[in-house]
Amino acid sequence: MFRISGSPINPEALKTQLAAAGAGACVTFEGWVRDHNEGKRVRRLEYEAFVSMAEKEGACIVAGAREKFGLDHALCIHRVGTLEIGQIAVWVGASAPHRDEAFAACRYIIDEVKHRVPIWKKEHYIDGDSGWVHCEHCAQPGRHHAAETTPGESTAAPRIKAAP
Amino acid sequence: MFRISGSPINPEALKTQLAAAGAGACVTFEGWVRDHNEGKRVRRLEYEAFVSMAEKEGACIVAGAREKFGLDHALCIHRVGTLEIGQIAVWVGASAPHRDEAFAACRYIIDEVKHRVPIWKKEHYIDGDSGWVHCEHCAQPGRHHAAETTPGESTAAPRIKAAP
Amino acid sequence: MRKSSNVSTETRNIHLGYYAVLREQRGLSEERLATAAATPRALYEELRARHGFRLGVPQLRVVVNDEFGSWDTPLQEGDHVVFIPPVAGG
Amino acid sequence: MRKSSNVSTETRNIHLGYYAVLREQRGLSEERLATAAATPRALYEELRARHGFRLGVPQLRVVVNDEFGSWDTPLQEGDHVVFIPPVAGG
Repeated sequence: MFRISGSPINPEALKTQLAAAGAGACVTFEGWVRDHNEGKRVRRLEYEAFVSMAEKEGACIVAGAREKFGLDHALCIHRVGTLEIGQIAVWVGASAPHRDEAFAACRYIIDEVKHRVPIWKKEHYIDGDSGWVHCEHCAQPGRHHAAETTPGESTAAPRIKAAP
Repeated sequence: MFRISGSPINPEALKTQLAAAGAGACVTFEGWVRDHNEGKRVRRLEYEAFVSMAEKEGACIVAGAREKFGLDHALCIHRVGTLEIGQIAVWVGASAPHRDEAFAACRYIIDEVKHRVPIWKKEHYIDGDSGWVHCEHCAQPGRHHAAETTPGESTAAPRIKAAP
Repeated sequence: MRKSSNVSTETRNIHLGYYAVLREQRGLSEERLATAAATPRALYEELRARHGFRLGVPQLRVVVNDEFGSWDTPLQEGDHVVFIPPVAGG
Repeated sequence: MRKSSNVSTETRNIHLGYYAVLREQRGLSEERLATAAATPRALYEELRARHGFRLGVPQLRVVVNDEFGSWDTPLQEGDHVVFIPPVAGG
């Protein structure tokens, strides 16, 4: 199951949905809003989603992971809206009989979500600047790219100067 | 930080200890008591630890992981005592600026804990049988072994027949 | 099947959705547009020329009626089209 | 430094701790023992012969005074010794 959420993510409530008597391992990933990126100090993030497509693509990724890794359960929730430092932007959880599969599936889901699901984030910096975070590779269907934007890639991102 | 606990593990309380303004990723692993192992139906598990050594070895693993992976925080708590199906036997959490390190560290910690920390588990089966779970490889210092016991290995485990 | 010589002169009403940097550069989230563009590629180039979008086709994907589509599939009357800038969830 | 010919005839008081399968096979968690065994290896073989432990030295590690130790380091009066069966946390 994959869902876009406009309200704060509640990890404990989500994790109870992963319970299964046959599951021996549960791995979760949380993406937190960090106070810096590529050397710039971040004040907050804004997430925007093309909700119908995001939920369709996300559901496909999660169902694919369940099948591929033989999971008991898997879930992913992604926030939209304005998030402050320390808030949870995305939560992924996977339960499986053994930990190999739970780790691999959790990693697979967050990687695929970051690459394929139509969600965008805009960083607002302490200095008043802001910018959409992306890398050009992401736009190529089926192509994988580095886990995080790199300085070289980020120069392609349009920077919108905030009003003084 | 590593700790042996005789009482139930509270993941949410632990996870708050991983918070850091510079952390963008948090990965947790929970080991759950599973209702089966190697084709046998499990009723419950008993965990036993050599507490002073376990906490010393565990602290060494967690501190090593923090250093090795550049983590913001890392924690591991392991239960002892009798656990029922679905209960949390071990909890690992790691926070880091990026997810590569958080995933790798969380996996590293649970692998090392399973290999090196003096904790033992005894499975009690539905059929009344019971047995200590281990594999011979674990006894070799510095040697790694498969994530889970395998049927071939388990035959080395003494089986103690329960009183009728 | 329509001949392409005809397609290029027809006008279709297309529903456009904009997200992220394209939404900001366009200044709105959605619009209806009558266009002679026969394909998503032609439509994007038309919009790019008009609004100064900085992203090029190789950096985008296109969604037509809630399915990822190809740039050269003919557009149909009433299609809902969204150009997808590079994503960055998580 | 003691000569090994002397070591083998000395008797030391050793504090032993037992865990898991060894605890069950011994039937207790700890004991004090006066032994002529000069090393952890000799001590384990003595205990194994007496109690029928099924695990052999290659399957065990030894802890002396809360440090992983070597099997052939001479034991000292009052040492706390624990033989560590193969572990299985998690």
